[in-house]
Amino acid sequence: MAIDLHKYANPKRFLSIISVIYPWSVWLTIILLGVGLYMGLFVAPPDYQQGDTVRIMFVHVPAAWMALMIYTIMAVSSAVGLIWKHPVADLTAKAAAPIGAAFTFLALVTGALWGQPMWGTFWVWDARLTSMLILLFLYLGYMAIWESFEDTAKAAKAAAILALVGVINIPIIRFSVDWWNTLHQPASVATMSGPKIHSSILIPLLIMGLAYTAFFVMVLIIRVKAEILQRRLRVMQIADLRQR
Amino acid sequence: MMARFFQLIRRDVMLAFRQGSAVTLSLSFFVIVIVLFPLGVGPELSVLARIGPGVLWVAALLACLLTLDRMFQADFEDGALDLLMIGPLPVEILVLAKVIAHWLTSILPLIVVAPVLALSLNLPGDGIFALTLALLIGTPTLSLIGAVGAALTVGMRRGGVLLSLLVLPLYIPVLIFGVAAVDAAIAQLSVAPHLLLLGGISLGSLVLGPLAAAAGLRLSLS
Amino acid sequence: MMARFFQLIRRDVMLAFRQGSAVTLSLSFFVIVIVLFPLGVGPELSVLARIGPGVLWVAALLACLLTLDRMFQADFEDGALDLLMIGPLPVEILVLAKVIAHWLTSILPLIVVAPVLALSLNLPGDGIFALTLALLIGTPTLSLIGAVGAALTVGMRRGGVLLSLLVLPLYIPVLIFGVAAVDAAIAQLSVAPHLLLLGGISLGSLVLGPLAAAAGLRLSLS
Amino acid sequence: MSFSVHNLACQRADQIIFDNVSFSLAPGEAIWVRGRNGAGKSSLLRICARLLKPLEGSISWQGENILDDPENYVGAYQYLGHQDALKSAMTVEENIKFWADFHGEADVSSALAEFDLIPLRNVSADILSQGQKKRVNLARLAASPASLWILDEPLSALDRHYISQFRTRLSRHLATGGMAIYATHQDLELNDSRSLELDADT
Amino acid sequence: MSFSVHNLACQRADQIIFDNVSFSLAPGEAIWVRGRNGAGKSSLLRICARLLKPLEGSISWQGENILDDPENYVGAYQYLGHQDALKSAMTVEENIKFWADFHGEADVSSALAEFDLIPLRNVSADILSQGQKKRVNLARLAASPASLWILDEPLSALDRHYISQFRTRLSRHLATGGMAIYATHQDLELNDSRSLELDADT
Ligand code: HEM
Ligand SMILES: Nc1ncnc2c1ncn2[C@@H]1O[C@H](COP(=O)(O)OP(=O)(O)OP(=O)(O)O)[C@@H](O)[C@H]1O
Ligand SMILES: Nc1ncnc2c1ncn2[C@@H]1O[C@H](COP(=O)(O)OP(=O)(O)OP(=O)(O)O)[C@@H](O)[C@H]1O
Ligand SMILES: [Mg+2]
Ligand SMILES: [Mg+2]
Repeated sequence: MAIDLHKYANPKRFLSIISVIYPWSVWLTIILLGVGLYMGLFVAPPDYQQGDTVRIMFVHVPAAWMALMIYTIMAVSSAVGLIWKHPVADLTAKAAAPIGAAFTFLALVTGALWGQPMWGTFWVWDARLTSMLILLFLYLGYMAIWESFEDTAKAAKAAAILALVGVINIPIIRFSVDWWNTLHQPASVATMSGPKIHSSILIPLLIMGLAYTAFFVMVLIIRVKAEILQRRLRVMQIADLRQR
Repeated sequence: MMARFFQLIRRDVMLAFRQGSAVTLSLSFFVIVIVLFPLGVGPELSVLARIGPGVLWVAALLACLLTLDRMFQADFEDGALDLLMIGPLPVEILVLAKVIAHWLTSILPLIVVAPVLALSLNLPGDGIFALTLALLIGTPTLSLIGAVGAALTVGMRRGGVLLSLLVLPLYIPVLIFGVAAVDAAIAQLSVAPHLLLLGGISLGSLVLGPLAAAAGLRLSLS
Repeated sequence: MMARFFQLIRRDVMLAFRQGSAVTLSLSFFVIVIVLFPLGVGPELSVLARIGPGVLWVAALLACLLTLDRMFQADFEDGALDLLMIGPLPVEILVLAKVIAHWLTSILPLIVVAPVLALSLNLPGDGIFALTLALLIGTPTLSLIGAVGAALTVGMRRGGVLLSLLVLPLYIPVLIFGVAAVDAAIAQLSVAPHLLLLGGISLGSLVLGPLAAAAGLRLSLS
Repeated sequence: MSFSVHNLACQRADQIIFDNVSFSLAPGEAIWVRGRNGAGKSSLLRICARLLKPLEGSISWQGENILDDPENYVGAYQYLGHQDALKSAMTVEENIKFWADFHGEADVSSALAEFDLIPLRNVSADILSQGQKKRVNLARLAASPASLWILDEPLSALDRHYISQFRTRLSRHLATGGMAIYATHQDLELNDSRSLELDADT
Repeated sequence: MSFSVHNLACQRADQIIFDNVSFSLAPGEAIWVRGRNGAGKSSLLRICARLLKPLEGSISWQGENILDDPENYVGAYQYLGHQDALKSAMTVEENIKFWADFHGEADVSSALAEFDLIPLRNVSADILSQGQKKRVNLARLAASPASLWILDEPLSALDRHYISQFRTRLSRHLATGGMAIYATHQDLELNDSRSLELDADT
């Protein structure tokens, strides 16, 4: 047999690694989310200008971070899949996309809800908000391209090309606030000169960020596992067809 | 190889002019947008001049977007793309020829009429000059990036919308720097930095575009 | 006959949704215009609100114009139009079915999202309501008149541009009264006269459109 | 029930393709239109199917001139052309069913069975092989009843098995009082079909 | 110069269409690929023309595997598929000339003459009859030299005269050391061509 069908079916080592990580991710999600929400909603001081609406931040900002991070992860694993033809990398990218889209959506919605008290409107067409909307479109496009090809190997490649080309949007979102002055807050946590905000806000923010990350890892593992099993099934079906 | 490259460009340009599909679609679309706009927003010169550069650039972007899906689709449908792909021209070069033909037929005509339309939107002379320059330098990116999207979606059932989703985010920097160049010229500031940026983007996409598009084409066709 | 009429509409709607060509082309075009515009002209809320109604109507007109040429072309190319024309449905009714399918697939989705986009352009509530109403009443004209142009140019080599030239002048009254209705609502004036006018135009084209389009189809096909 | 053509002439792009073509069909009869490439077979069939106007001549159905008043003729014939009229976004069955319903009182499932399309019924029409597409079109034809079949190269892309299948189906159509005009370069080997040579005129 | 295929398998949409297909061609040889509708003839030819990736197996040209390194193979073969690749906005001659130039060192006018296309040379390609379109494609094939011809239903829509014309041309191609793989449901009646049955496997 010229090509080894089983390399798709049997990433055994990978499966055993992720089943070790999985319980940790579940517990971390529960604990960190609890602590982060408690600190954000009850411990952190209300803002002297914004009052309690500032608490939307603890949902919004980490969600926006995740949206960007997950796309970056997707692009990296797409590159790995494209260059080293590692099937698990493609599957990881595929499995991550809907989670990233969900975080993007969350950031958009919470941002819009926050915008009403802060800017007096749900939406403005500034560079960051627009590019974030486009990130959502990119996620959707990425998911759509997986559906558009019958052949999964082809779909993986096409989706990888799309993810890599689209990665240009990430720096655009990241630096949009610096390049064009807009309504949106400039970076205040991850700047060159260190965080610019008080630790009573920074700490719950970081905890929420970690909680979201743990949640992402958890869902990702579930989805990758499902993908691998499904693919194994397909390979078996094809092998079955060949027997006949 | 060069001869084949130019033959392919010549054929595509000839077809576009004879069939009138690409040239007239983008050109008439461009003109229609600029004509309808004052009818829609009212004829106040100050408003028109204020939004003029933006309207012109957006119209150019849209005209390009609309013609993109024809870049490979027509040849795909009648089987000519099969023959081109198995022919002696490397696929990257083939893509480059298609991109050049697309730019010549769908975008160049529009740059030619842009100054006249800009005048009708009450843009000052400096702005018009900057606009033309910015279009010349910036639009090759549109064709080059567009080719990647067109290649990935050729023959796909819901190709059109995917194509837009794919290339639109990548068009936005061109739009923003393009408009910035015109605004700078109108405000009597230096346009050079914006044009340099546009040029840089074009060069970058000249390197990456054909490679990615060729990979996409091979993928969609096999 | 009614059964066939509805079957044809159902088929066209189904095809449009499955292929995603018409629905997504017009819808994504509409959204893209509204997304790109603020990037081009800058995000100032006052400017956006000022030009909002015009931008929305122009975008709707263009989206309609872009999808028109598919109304008969796809069926023409694969031979289905031949079979439809010799079938038991009178050509006028056939055209009406095509027009309804076009409106349902290319225009209705766009009216559904229009309020959200209008909100994002900072239009006030009254304006949004008037916009939706005006679109509902005015856009059938666009499909009906468009059908005449599409029928006359089906299978023609330079059909696209001819089509635009033919139907565009007839679209302008709709654009003008449509924008006027929204502007009136924003200015707290009565929108009824504008809407009545739009309704009148729609009724008129409902009578004349299918007749003219059927004649056009018979002409282009034989 | 009868179909007859009198003194037909056809012009395409400044050229008279054929003229003086006359023939008539009674129930149970079939005519094989023959001729070289470009002789005008497809054009003649398109004229009979009301898809092309003849330069001169008359066509009548049950004695009525269909060029003036096609009312009775519509619905009495079916046309199969070069193009397959298949929508790639619909399945094989949906494609056939649409046309069958459009023509009225149809029997889709037995038509599917007749051309062995049952296993393919839920397959999207664009992944079919050339011959499978042809079979779908033949099934469309067979699904709704019509007195006159106008067939332009019905055999192309069919394998031997389906050619004979189609021959059987056509014979049954004729035996039950149907008529047919067909153009093909392959011999259908139909007993008792007359042939009409188009080359003779040119 | 030799072309050989070893143990080819083809999968389309979750189905193995054929597997274990092997054959080889030496100069002057031709293979007739046969099989029922849907047997995978077109798929096999597309694989040989590098338009489709096989599920497994190898194809070699002069001993080199073309799936890994097609360099020498490109330009050595020509493909004729179901689609005609004709541009309606160009004339017959322009269409042929473009492809001929694209493949290099071509003799367009004798190819035009060979399939009687001289009177049609300045006609736009979209008003041709079905058989005339096929002839244009055969002329495209004949215009530029290539060792291997891959032909998918080259006879469909051709009349008898042109079928024999084409047979003569193909024989000459073989006699001058060419090779051919063709799939057709009509018998080309070529002497000494081997045949490959695709049905056997399924
Ligand atoms: C729909 C509207 C909004 C969107 C799409 C959005 C998007 C984003 C994105 C993408 C980030 C992450 C940037 C990065 O990591 O560099 C972010 C961070 C942030 N956003 Fe928003 N945002 C929206 C509305 C708002 C509003 C209304 C406010 C409050 C005034 C706000 C305040 C912040 C803050 C404080 C940060 C953290 C900045 C940093 O430390 O880097 N956002 N937002
Ligand atoms: N793009 C595709 N995707 C999935 N399946 C396909 C595709 N194209 C063809 N098939 C299937 O592959 C099988 C073989 O098709 P192919 O066109 O190779 O047959 P063929 O032998 O050439 O038949 P014919 O004699 O009808 O031309 C068919 O069953 C067909 O339905
Ligand atoms: N649309 C058209 N406009 C002008 N001339 C046409 C058109 N279609 C066909 N012709 C010409 O009319 C003649 C007859 O064409 P037709 O398609 O009827 O031939 P045919 O007998 O069916 O040939 P074939 O056996 O190749 O199918 C041809 O010479 C062709 O070039
Ligand atoms: Mg014919
Ligand atoms: Mg075939």
